[in-house]
Amino acid sequence: MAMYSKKVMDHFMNPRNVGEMENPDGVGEVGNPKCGDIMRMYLKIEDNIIQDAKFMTFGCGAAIASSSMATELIKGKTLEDAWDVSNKAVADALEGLPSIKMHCSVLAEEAIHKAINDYRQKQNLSLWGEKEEEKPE
Amino acid sequence: MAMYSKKVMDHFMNPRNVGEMENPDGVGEVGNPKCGDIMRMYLKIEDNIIQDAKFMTFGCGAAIASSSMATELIKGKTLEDAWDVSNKAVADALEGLPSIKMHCSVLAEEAIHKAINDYRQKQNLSLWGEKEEEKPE
Amino acid sequence: MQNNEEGQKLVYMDHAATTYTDPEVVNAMVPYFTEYFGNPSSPYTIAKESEDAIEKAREKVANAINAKTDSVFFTSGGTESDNWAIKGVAFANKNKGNHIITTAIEHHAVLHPCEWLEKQGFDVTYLPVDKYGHVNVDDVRDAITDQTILITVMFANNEIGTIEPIKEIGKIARENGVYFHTDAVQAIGQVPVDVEDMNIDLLSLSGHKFYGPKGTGALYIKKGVKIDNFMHGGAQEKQRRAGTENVPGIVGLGEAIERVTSDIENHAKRMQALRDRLINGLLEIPKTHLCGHPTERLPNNVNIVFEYIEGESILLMLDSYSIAASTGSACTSASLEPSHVLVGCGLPHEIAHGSLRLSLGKENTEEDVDYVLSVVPNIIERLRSMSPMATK
Amino acid sequence: MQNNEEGQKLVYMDHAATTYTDPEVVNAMVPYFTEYFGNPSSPYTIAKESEDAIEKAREKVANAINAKTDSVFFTSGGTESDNWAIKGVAFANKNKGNHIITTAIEHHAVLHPCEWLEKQGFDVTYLPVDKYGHVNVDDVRDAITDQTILITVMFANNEIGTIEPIKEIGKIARENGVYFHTDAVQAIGQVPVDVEDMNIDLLSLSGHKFYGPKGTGALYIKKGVKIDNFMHGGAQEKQRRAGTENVPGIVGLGEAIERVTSDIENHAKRMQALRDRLINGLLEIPKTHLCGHPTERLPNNVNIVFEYIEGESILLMLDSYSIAASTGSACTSASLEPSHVLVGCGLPHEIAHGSLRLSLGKENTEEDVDYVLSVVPNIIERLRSMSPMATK
Ligand SMILES: Cc1ncc(COP(=O)(O)O)c(C=O)c1O
Ligand SMILES: Cc1ncc(COP(=O)(O)O)c(C=O)c1O
Repeated sequence: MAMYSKKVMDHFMNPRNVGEMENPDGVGEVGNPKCGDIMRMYLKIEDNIIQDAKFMTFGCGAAIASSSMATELIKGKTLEDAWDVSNKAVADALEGLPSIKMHCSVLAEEAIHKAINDYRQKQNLSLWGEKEEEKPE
Repeated sequence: MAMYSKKVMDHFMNPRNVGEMENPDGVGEVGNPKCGDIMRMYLKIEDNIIQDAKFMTFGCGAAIASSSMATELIKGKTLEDAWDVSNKAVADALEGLPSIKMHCSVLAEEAIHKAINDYRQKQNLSLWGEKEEEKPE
Repeated sequence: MQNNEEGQKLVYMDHAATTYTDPEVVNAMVPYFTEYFGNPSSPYTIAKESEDAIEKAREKVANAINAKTDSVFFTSGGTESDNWAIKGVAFANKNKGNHIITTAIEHHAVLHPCEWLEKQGFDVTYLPVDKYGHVNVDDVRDAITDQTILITVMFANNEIGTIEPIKEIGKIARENGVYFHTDAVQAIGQVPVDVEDMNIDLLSLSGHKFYGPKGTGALYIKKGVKIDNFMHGGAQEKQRRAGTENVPGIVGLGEAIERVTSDIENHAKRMQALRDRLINGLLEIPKTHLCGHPTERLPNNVNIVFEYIEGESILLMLDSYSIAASTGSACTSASLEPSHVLVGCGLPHEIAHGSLRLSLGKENTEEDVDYVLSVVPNIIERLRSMSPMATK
Repeated sequence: MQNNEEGQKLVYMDHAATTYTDPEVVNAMVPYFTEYFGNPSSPYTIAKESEDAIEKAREKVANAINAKTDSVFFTSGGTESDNWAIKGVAFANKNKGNHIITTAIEHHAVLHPCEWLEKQGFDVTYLPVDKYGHVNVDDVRDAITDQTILITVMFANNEIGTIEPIKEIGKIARENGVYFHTDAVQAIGQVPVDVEDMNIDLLSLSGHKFYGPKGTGALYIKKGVKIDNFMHGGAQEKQRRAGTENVPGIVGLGEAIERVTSDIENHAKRMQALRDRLINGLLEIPKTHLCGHPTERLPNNVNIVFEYIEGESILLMLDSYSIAASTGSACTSASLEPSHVLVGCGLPHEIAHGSLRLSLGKENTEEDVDYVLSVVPNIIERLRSMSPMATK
């Protein structure tokens, strides 16, 4: 069980971009308190580019680290590129997650998608669809 | 399993009265090679007194020690007293036997009885009957 | 005990998970690895040392629980003892009945054998517990049918520390001619255990919960109890438990149980003082609740839930302060379900995830407690400041 | 190793019963008792040491038998491995069939689980063996029915050392879609074992037979084999074998198996030379026979029967010369029956009682062998001189 990479521990102990955001342009919340994790992601978007991202997370070390890493990965990206940040990309950037914790990175991907679509909805843009899940190896 | 008293080991390693006897007055053989023990006991009897006793035994340490001790106990005794040497007396004289080895002392008692009755038969005397077995505690 | 990289002494408060093996226990074991290594079943001299050592250890275990020496059988741990007791009684008595009574908050080493037996045609009643984790004695009585062959109720719960009414349950079992097993894995060394006085027919214990070695345990089987073997094979343990005896382990188990039960009252008093200091300090943090019974609990058990946050992240932060503890959160279980014990006590899932168990041991001091109390509030605040639930 | 009271060095030739634990193995274990004592299931730092140590040991066991690492599960010994394999496969596959094939000369850790399963409604075929202890491969094939779910045949016999045709039996099992388990407790460290090449689905091993600690073992389970758990409880060993891991024991097992398999060819060659010197020397005594196969036998196994005398008394006399050995005589078994293995090979009871097993180990030397050869003839003569059978 003592299983996290140094990178995970770093992002857990010193999470980047944690906190509420005033007047976000998009918000996405995923997860379920019954299952022990909720992730809420806030985006500040200008010219189709993610200027700022913040998160609030209830969950385990992997959930917090995934939130932190995901916000880092999407900052400065276009919405299209941010949408393409996969759970695997988050996990890889964290130098891996234990297999029973991979769902935390999935939550992060879903939270990004939800926040982007929240923004698109507010802008009266069409919602983007989920791509096929990558099959686990 | 490493279980024998010093006395048993002494009578096993240095058995008393072992060997064949020329022209014995009584011989008793008990046991069964299939079960791993045979005890043969020889008596030299004069004036109703056991002048000499010898044994030959195929069996475990307890069987050999019981044979040795039994011959020691009956030497010099009247036939009546020898008959009364119980398996418990043999075991006690050996400072105890492990419970799964008590049957060896029973064999010794039976061998004495058989040898005495062999003598009595040869003398055309009535055979003595087995007394009730002492109940094991 | 170790210091971590920064030189902070490890404050280990997870004794309910496992203890270190007492160095003096290890010393007692070592000669049986290399010197007195004989197989106790052998008839030669060096094997006698092993055999004698096992019998001495058996006496020590028997003394610790007020049992007859020949009613104690060595196993590979608490799990094996539980499996043996439950499956062994079930299979041996299936002609008499197929019903087993247990509780919803047993250790998995009891629950999973019961569930497996259900697949083999047995019926199991899982009694509920109240919010403190107590099973109701009347519920036990009412659950008995003419098919009931076994009642198994743990002595003390491993997560919340609640001590069950063992003696009363044992009395009911005896009145109804039903065997009574108790998993006392957490109780040994914490509270007095007396199989005679408490009407216990079978009792499980595990060495590594009281400074003995891992992979050692024992099952007490009252004379006359009808029970199948579980480990079938050689003639060891009077033909009741096969397998070459783990001589060093058994020696360690005996040594450890003797030490831990020899001064149990004073030990318990000391633990209880530390426990209550911890509980009171932690309950000053807002939105925080004690799990388990406030007084009828193991003297070394603290279990607190913190609303809005999740247990594993508490543990990781504690670890960074060199504090070792445990949680009932799903995130540390392979099942991804929060602790069945906390849920069994009626805690909602989202709150059950925020549990923290601190289980004390003999090397813990008041300084350790104060150190923990100086660290936890900050951790809770930090995690709550990240939690969307705290601010909703 | 010890000297006895008279200063005679102990000549230990009962390695098939148990070995001492290698002092270097003990050294490897010790830190896991007191320092890295964490419960491997815990998420904090000190538990990581335990977890890593277990996975390293798992790799070593896997390497030793050419298995995938994740197919190795730690147990409390050979007996548990055998029980798990046999009962686990039986219960998991009872919808497919209820028939098990084994041999008459298996260890009790295989035979007694089979007999217990018969009481639960399973059918077991106990195949006979020839006078060398070999099971006939055609007999195995012929015994298979559409109900057969498991074949279990030992790799090498613990009493007579005969090595069974494992690869061929494995092939037959595979051709017929039946699982194949082998009890390799005596083979590990003596002969090369390769689960892939030998078509083995399940394999049992036990640490204390190769200088590892008692109370440790492993079961190899090929991926995909349908098998119930035996030890039900916590989520350890990927939820396949419950119970807090015996970390020091597992470390010792891994260390020992690595050492003993690293130079197996040379070790076997050396043992075989000593073995044959012993056998040839002993066979010079009249009315004496070799048990087991002359060449297809474990390199460290000597088993001789001496007519007219009984084994326990041979052992006691050997003990007085500081020689430790073993026998298949009834007098050293709790059952009061002579060895089922010797009887299974066709020896009459009265001769089976006179067996002597000498099993060699790495510390044995040519001097030891010559010492034994100098002592045994006198012992045999002395005992025969007391035997009514010898003179009849
Ligand atoms: C209450 C209880 N029962 C059984 C067990 C199982 O004991 P072990 O892991 O030693 O097999 C434990 C601990 O893990 C426990 O706390
Ligand atoms: C062939 C064989 N199988 C199984 C066992 C049982 O192993 P353990 O006693 O370590 O449980 C033994 C040894 O006792 C053995 O020789």
